[in-house]
Amino acid sequence: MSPAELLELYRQMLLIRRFEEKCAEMYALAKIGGFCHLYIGEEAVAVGAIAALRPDDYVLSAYRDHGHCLAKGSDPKRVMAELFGKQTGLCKGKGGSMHLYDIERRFMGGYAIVGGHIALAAGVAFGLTYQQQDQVVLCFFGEGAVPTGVFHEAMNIAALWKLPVLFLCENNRYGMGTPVERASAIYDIAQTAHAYNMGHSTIDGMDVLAVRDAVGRIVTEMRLTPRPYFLEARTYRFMGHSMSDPAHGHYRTKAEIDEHKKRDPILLFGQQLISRGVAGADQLKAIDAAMQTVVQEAVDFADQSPPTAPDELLTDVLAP
Amino acid sequence: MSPAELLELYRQMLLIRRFEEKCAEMYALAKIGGFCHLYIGEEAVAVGAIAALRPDDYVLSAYRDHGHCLAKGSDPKRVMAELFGKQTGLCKGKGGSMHLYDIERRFMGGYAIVGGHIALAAGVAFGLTYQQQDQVVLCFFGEGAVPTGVFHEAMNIAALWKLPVLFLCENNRYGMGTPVERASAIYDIAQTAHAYNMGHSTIDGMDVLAVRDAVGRIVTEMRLTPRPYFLEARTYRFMGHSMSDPAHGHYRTKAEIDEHKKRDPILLFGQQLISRGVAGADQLKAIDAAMQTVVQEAVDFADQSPPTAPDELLTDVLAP
Amino acid sequence: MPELLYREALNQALREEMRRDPRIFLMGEEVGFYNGAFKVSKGLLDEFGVRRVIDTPITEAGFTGVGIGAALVGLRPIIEMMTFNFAILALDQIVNNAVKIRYMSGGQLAVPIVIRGPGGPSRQLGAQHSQSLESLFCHIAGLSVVAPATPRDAKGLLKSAIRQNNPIIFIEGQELYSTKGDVPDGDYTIPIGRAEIKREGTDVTVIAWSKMLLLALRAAEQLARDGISAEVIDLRTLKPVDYDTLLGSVRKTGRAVIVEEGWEFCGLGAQIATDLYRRAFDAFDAPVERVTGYDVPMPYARHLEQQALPTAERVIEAVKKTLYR
Amino acid sequence: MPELLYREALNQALREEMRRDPRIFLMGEEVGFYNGAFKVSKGLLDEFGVRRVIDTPITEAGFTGVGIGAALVGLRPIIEMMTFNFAILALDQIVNNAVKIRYMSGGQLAVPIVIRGPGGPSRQLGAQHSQSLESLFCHIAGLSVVAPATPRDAKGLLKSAIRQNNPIIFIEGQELYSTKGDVPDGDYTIPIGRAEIKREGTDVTVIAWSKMLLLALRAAEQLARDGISAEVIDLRTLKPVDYDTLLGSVRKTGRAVIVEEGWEFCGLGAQIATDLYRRAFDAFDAPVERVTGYDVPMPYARHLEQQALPTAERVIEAVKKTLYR
Ligand SMILES: Cc1ncc(C[n+]2csc(CCOP(=O)(O)OP(=O)(O)O)c2C)c(N)n1
Ligand SMILES: Cc1ncc(C[n+]2csc(CCOP(=O)(O)OP(=O)(O)O)c2C)c(N)n1
Ligand SMILES: [Mg+2]
Ligand SMILES: [Mg+2]
Repeated sequence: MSPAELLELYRQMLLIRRFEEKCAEMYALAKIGGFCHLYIGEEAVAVGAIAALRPDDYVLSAYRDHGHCLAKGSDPKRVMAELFGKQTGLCKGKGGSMHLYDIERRFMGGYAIVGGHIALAAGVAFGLTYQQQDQVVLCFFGEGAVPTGVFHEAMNIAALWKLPVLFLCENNRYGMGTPVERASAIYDIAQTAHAYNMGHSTIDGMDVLAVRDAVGRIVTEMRLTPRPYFLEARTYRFMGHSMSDPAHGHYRTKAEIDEHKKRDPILLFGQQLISRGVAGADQLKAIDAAMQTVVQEAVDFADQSPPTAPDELLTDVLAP
Repeated sequence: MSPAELLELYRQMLLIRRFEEKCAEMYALAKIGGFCHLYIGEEAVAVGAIAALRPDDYVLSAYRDHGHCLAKGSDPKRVMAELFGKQTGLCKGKGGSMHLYDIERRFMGGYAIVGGHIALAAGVAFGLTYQQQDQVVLCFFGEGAVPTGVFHEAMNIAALWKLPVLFLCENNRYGMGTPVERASAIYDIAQTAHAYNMGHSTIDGMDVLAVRDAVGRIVTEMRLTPRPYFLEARTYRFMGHSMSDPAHGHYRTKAEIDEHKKRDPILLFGQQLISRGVAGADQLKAIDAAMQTVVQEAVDFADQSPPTAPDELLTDVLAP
Repeated sequence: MPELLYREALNQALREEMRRDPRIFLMGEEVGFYNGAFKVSKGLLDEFGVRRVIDTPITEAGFTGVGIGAALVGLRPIIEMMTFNFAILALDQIVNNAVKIRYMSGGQLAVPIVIRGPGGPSRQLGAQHSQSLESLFCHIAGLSVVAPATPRDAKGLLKSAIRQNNPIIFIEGQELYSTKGDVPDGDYTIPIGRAEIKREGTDVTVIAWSKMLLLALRAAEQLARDGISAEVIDLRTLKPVDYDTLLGSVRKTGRAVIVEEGWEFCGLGAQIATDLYRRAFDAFDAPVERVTGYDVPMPYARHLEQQALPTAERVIEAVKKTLYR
Repeated sequence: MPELLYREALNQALREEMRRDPRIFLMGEEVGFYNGAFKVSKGLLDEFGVRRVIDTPITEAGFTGVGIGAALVGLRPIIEMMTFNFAILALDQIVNNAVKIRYMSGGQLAVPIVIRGPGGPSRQLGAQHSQSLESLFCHIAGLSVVAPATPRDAKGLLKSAIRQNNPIIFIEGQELYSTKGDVPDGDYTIPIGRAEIKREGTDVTVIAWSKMLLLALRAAEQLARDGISAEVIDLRTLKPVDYDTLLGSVRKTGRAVIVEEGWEFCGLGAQIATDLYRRAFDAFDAPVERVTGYDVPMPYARHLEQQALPTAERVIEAVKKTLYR
């Protein structure tokens, strides 16, 4: 990868980080409402994985979707406007935080029923194969989705029909307050692929390059020989499950979080960039400053945008 | 096993065989209606497995349930009366062929939504554990149920909570007209247990002793150390999927069936009994004759029983 | 006009539409090699191949989701439920994905998907395989629901369903597959959202759909012998309801009986009755009567089952009640 | 009488019942260590331990099936749906197992199971997490459905639900958890199947449940200022409906408005309206009016969401319409 490419990964991770820190602020000010799930701590997964795709490849996510949407290239202004419930939002304010869509960018949505979108991802892959196109589909979901029935139905179908979909499990160790050990009979989640004779591996989800490399290899192979793959990325969320859930308390300690924060993917990658001589500390700071500006502009844009027109309540129910 | 025990297995297999041959006749006479799925060819699985249980252990089945119900010890008269839709039927004629229940015998039902009862079986096992009882649960289902989501949800729960349930997959190679190769990404169905760190094995489902031995070992172990197990029994159905499906045609050839009929479980076991000197051919014939009588008595009983009382339409909806 | 079986009419619609538009595919259990559990898709695998006629594992949620996903990238899936009983397993995909994606995405996407298959009670199939679930689907905002009763309507409505651009539930009468009727040759459509007067009359309006249409017509026949002239309307599209046609009839007759095979409580008949009252309160000379299945699981025994379901006698009784006879 | 939050009242009911009967257990996502996504089960794990307060993987069909299976061997499960949106995933288990096993087995088995959790739209949760699904459950033969609006009713009805011997859907108002009200100390029950007049009046009957009761009471308050006396009835049990109470009121007022938060088409209000007409046709001086949510997926933006849902203004308007004002 060229220095520019590496710095682009750094930029994207920081964009997501600063964007979401701002989301938390805006949520406190009640400019954002509903459920809002921050991706902070997990940025390396979305950024690394999506960087390995072509722009015309497809991505689907669950409800913790800001990061995936931004990594796919959506305009932060329109994402923020969506969270503010504005006419200029990606979905005209009708989707909200859990349901971002940006079809031009081939970001096919965030979904809030755990596991439900995984079948859709297999379907998009089916549709691509049907039309003899060579794009692939990248489907993000949490380890909490692995016990759901629909995940397994989709895995079997994808394997049986050799659909080009990469099932990317963001194993952040918790589904809400439940650690994976209390939700899943297997700790090594990737093992689930055995039941479908599907290729699988586990990677460090805090290392953006590791993610990018793994996904790059998998996707290259998948484009040549369409078939699904199951990738488990070990990651960690630094914040609570959603805005209403404290980062620590009942189900995990502050010490545990602090331990993981030592492996903050942005911190790690910044150190790497510096030690490899790709960039100096100043340059990274400048990127940070630039991202803060981008985010502030997004907020200003969202603030100044008109609320969704009232008659939009009844539009977009049925296609003409 | 004592000679008497061996002959009892033979007797049960023949009972089921003759009972179901009679069902086919009665179906043709429209005395039995609805969907009716015969178990002919698969008798060794139900008989061998249930013989390894204690009478107070629990059994659940899908819709191809006559064999399991009879093997659990239900009165053939009341089973036939159920199929005739009579007041004296196991379920007063309200259940029918696909929904036999005999609670006294701990036969907890036949179910017609593929996969759905597998969660119930885990639940029965949960209930037993909760009440610190040492019974186990035996759950029969076809290989067609393995792709269903609810099967996987139940597998994970059972493994995670160490529930004493034996998942017994009757792999007869076909789900209706679909061979397992076109329904499942894995051919060796037992492999599915890998996804749940669950003990598993595959046995010859045409060999009643092999089934009995395997289930005996599994259940003994399970009673000591409660945890689920996945057993795949390779078997074959000699008849069509249901009465409306021809035995062969579109999806399999007569030659294929004939090949499998050479391993008819009753034939095989009869030969074994003779060669081991457990019984002579005459003795086996006498058992057959006795079973034909039992079945005829069942038909007579069902015939002579009163139809379910009309006011039963509205009873048994709600428990008092 | 050739006489066709209901299942043949549906088969023609599928075949003609698949010839017309290569984006259409058919997916479900046993639709291909087996030619369909009820033979509706007979011959389609031969003509269109495994790419477009796709047998699935038993995974209603999974393959419905796959259909929806395929629709998101421009295909036009037809998803067969072997019977609608199993659609409950796919309900989350239908409710939360198929009908909401367009709205959630602010109109960026559309989901032109037909979910079809046999519905309604069927002879002695027992509690889990014999029930009418149309009212569940009718409740879901954004979903259209169609249930043709005749071969002609079956073909024409299925074509319309396939050509429109939104999720639609298409319920075929499981017990109607072997019924016969005239079916125009070649291409024609019947519009979604339009009821049809299947028998004209002046004294009472009988509203029915799917298999219950045949029952209603039988009842009307008998009523005629008693000098009662029943107008029988086939709803055909259950949602949206064609209130123009219903109101036109009710304003004439002043009386209505709604016949449905499903459970009474929160059944579609209640919605229709309420809407009729709201729009034509003064037109009614008697309360609307409903004839429905009993609110019990379906029993297996034939005679109990017959008791559980609407009969021509019960329809006649209800009609007479509206006429105070 | 102590004032309690709605969630605290439910918590008391659970705690007291679990103390009373060791066969009762609580199972669902996050009910244990997390103390419940909405804290309804707070402290129960501490008191009853992991044997009786059981956290599950995300497997609504699976753990509902497990609950039903446990009921078959004599336990009394309480299954928590984190929200009722997810109950759609368990619908097959509810429809085809929970409510049918007793019937299919000819009365050999019973399934005393409570399926409970928050329901109804909730602030800006968007299309997949914000909807009223009670009418779907109401349609299922053999299912009872309860939806208390006040802390007192919540406690008393949950106890009754737990003590009865059949599958029951118990829908808590997601937006009611933090509302307050008087709750009697200790053990008491409110019978299933009994509505309650929450405000007496003479001009019009307003029927509501769950959060809509609060709206109806607010509307009644305002109407009183215009000299209109509205009787407000809290349905409490949605199925079976307490028609005695409703008819008593309607015979007095001659007018009825039904307020429901869910989608209009095939909503419970339609069934109630039809039944009221059928049983008291001549009592009505005007058509029954319904105020419902709009038939659209729920939008995220706050102002759109407010438009989508019933408001006091719309209730007032409907009331005035029945009074021809
Ligand atoms: C089917 C379903 N059940 C329950 C929920 C409630 N819920 C929302 S997120 C969540 C935890 C999911 O955890 P995981 O998949 O690991 O994703 P993460 O939040 O860790 O990113 C739960 C239980 C839901 N949205 N859908
Ligand atoms: C959820 C569901 N989908 C579809 C069906 C229709 N169906 C009934 S039996 C069957 C095949 C099941 O095959 P398998 O599990 O292998 O059992 P077998 O009939 O071979 O004993 C199908 C598809 C059903 N009953 N339930
Ligand atoms: Mg997680
Ligand atoms: Mg099979």
